[in-house]
Amino acid sequence: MTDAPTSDELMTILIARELRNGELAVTGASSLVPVAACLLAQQLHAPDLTLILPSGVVNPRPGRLYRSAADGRWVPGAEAVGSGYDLFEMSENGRLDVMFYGGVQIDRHGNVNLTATGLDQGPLPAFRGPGLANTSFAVVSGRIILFSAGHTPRTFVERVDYLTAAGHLDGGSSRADAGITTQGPVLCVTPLVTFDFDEAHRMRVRSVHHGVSDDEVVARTGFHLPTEPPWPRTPPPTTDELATLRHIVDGTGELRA
Amino acid sequence: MTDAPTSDELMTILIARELRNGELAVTGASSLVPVAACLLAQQLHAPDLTLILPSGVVNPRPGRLYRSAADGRWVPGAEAVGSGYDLFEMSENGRLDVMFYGGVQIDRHGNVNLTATGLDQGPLPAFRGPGLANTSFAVVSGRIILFSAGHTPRTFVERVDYLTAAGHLDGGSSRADAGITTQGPVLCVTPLVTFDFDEAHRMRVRSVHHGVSDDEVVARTGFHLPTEPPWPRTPPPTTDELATLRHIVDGTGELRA
Amino acid sequence: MDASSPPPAARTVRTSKATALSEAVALVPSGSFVALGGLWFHNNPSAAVHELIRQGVEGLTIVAAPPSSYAVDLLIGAGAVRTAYLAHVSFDHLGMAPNFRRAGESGEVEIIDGDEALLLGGLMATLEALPKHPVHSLKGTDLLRRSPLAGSSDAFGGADVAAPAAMAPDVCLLHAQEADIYGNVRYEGTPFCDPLLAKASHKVIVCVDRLVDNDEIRREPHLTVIPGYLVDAVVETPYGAHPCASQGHYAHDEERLTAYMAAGRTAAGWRSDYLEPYVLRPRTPQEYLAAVGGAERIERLASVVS
Amino acid sequence: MDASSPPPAARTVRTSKATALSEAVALVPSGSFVALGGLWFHNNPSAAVHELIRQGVEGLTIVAAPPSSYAVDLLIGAGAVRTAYLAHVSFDHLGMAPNFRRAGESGEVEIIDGDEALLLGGLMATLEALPKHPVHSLKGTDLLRRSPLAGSSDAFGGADVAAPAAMAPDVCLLHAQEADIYGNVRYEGTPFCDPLLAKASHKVIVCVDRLVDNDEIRREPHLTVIPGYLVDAVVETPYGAHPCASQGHYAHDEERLTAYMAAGRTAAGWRSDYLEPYVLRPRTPQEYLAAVGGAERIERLASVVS
Repeated sequence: MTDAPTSDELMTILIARELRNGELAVTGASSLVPVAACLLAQQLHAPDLTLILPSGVVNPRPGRLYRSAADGRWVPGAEAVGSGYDLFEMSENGRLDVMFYGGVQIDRHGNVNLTATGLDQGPLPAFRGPGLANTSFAVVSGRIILFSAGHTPRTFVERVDYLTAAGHLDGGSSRADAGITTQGPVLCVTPLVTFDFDEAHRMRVRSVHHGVSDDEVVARTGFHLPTEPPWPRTPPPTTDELATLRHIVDGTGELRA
Repeated sequence: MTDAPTSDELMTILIARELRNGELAVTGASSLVPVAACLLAQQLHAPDLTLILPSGVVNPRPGRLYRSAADGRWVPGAEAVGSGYDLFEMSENGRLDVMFYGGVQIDRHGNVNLTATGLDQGPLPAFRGPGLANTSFAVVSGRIILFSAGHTPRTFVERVDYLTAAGHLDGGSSRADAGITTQGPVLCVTPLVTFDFDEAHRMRVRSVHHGVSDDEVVARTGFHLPTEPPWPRTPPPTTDELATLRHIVDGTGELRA
Repeated sequence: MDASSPPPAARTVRTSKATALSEAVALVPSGSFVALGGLWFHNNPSAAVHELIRQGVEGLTIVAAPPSSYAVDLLIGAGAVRTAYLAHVSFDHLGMAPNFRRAGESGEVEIIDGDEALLLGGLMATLEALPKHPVHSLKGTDLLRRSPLAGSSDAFGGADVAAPAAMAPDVCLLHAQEADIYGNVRYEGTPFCDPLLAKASHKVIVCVDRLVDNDEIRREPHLTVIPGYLVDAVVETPYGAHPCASQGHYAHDEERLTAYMAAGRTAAGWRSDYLEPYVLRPRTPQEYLAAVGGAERIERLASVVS
Repeated sequence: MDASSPPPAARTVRTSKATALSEAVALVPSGSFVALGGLWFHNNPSAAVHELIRQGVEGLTIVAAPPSSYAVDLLIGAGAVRTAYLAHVSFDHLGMAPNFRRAGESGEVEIIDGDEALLLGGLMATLEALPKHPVHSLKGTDLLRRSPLAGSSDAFGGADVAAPAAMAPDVCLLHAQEADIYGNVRYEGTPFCDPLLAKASHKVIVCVDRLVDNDEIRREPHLTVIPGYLVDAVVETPYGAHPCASQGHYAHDEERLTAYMAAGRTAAGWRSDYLEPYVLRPRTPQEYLAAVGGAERIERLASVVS
């Protein structure tokens, strides 16, 4: 028996399963998990997936992971290095199929806040977040996969204090009504569950991970979940998925640290 | 005694004299003469002049001239190769100090036509010219140096049939009145003369080259010249200028072909 | 599972974009809007254009890099072009483009004059998903007054600011020196506007003198000018730019280009002395190569052409 | 003259832009609008920022690459910044930027939130000589509603199209790996937005780990990312990005960055445990280097830092 997957390994594998062959995927800050997921998907079922790092590096193949998605060591052995103008046009033209976002807050409609909390109490925030470099990608990318290493009522909130990246806004047709033609968030992976969205664009539990109780999910989610437990169980990582991840993608065990 | 300068050599040397140290100069199509002039000026008095070829190649140093300013052989040994977006921004932002234009027609106010003639007689032109890739550079570049290998009444006309590149428009303050803040044409070099512009922005003879009579200039110019002969003589190439051109810039004698 | 078991191999094979010339060109049906790369007679997608003409494609709308040449003139001469967005067409120091000039004087082709800023502005509008892109630099010119490309101009800073509408060609045809089978493309000369044309187009076909291994591309990632995700088909066409130049591989063929222009003095002469023997009669790039004197002759060009 | 006489030598010597750090930084008086290159903790102009702080520069307006980090946080912590146009400031996987966070919560610094598209749009407006540049991609976000950068939005396609005003910094501070004395700059990692920042700024100062010969630059013209005509001063600063990374030369110093963030838990702690010992006390980059453990330790980083 090998070691059980860590939370990061599990999330990596679950995100990898959602990526399709031929897609163009871009990652942002603090993105070890989605970067690893793209590299894993390339090994498993999506060899034609293109990964662009937030630094503009295309299809890196370093033989290991680096924790900063902007690390210069992703460059040697990559296929191309994009320019600042490439970056601008990608922020506008909708060429991207998949974008990944984490958040200080993620709300029940998949909106993301990385800017500030507590702005309702005055001009100064209670908490100042780092901000989001690529807000626009949430509007123009084909679809969004959300992820969060934390799953608490403070992270998963009813409504974000500041709407940094557009999810489904107020739910229903409000995203389309705002003139946004892309799909928006389709999935959110946490250490506890995989969320997806119902037809009213409300975040709902798609499956609960091994070792997590339905009650724990309810207790640690800060908004009302639209469906009732019991929820399906997440199909666990296969030995093949885990072996590929550990041997080919993450030889130095960054996802196990 | 060495051979007398050819017409192309003479024009090259005369243009080189007008270039200042530290300037950023860009050339267009069919630009053997201005390219050679920039390279010569770098050798003589303007080592800090930057030459950008129309292909985006920066500061080539091929050890000889190539007749096409876009020739790929200007690339090896150059200092940089610009991108398409570089090109666009340079067409807009006024970074360029000097631009060079030849023309199918050049008029008494230094306007250039490379598009078509005879458009007053109907929708189709009597003569269709090649067009001008970088029209906008005439508006945004610091100043313009005109050159023409031909000096005939058909080239030097009262008014261009199509205003492809903006010179001094209708003369006087009309260029500034059109919202153009750059200097416009300051000089025009031909095999017969060097023209400059008077305070009303009319093209006038600054000097007549060796072996050319004042009468010939009048006869071969299609517009009224604002000053009367006798005109000053063009200071001939110095032995140093000619030797530098032939030995360092144009070792294969392209300007003598 | 046993963590010490050998690593599994990749499950699926990455898809090659290497395509035969005739198949690639089938992506360009009659009536398409085609972008042509290169500049003057450097990096022209000549082999692809020869094949297009052989396949009888017609009714094209074209746009080319601001200074264009052989590929544009050839398509116009062959009667394949209905509308052309162009800034400059010539053979640079060798002279005028004969078919372009004739078509402009006869009105057979709708020539829409732009300039660098208008053409690139229209392409950039597509890249930036804007209906049009502001361009302020045409003040005082007849282009601003006469070119349909200048567009409605009041939108962004006044009546003397142009606003070319977004231009999105159906297919882009490029010639470059090297690519891998996944479409990662490198240039030895200047890429010029090829990346912009590629990004603005729905499909991209790149002809290269030489396919290289993906590992070779990965050894110098900074040299990749067009990344594979932009490319739909890669065609290995040795000498595929001829009679134009492909930097590092062969110079332009001044003798053939001069002969082209001489033949072009009349439309009939150009058809009988150029189009027939060099484009229509050879059925493949190999036969074209033989018709112009063979690879050995072309290889010598870099040293003999001034 | 005799045509066979030896060729004359060049008359004048080309001007070197190699400059001492203290002189280069004198181009940045208090109150300047400064652009800071790099991304996260890669290619930060750390040595230049250390020197700015030592010289007591203050009242700066700053803009940085969309994801910024050390250089921005350091300037803010030192009290040198009045206004900041920023998209994202963090230490990436290491965590939050302590001084930026504190300044945002206290209001000491005017932080104007943008995002990549707004910041780059503003820079591109300058490059294209436009009063503002249309950006359509912020629909539905609070940035469009709240950011002063989003600008008046009716000019180009409706109320949900932003139009950031042209942004033209006085001076741009960059760190790259190599340059020649004429300012031709090369990157081994990703240049990211450095070229855009440079082109939009009135003056450009580039710190490099290593000066190389002009002949070396000319051997690989395709690798030149910033051509010399854009650059005003080149400063050779070995390890000049430290504690940030300079690809091919040294990795980021995770130990020092972690210590920075630990010290940053309080403003007073950060001043006594970081600003004093590592920025204010060392009088030169050499003394800074000694304070952080010397070149030998930094050289080892590429292999030991995960």
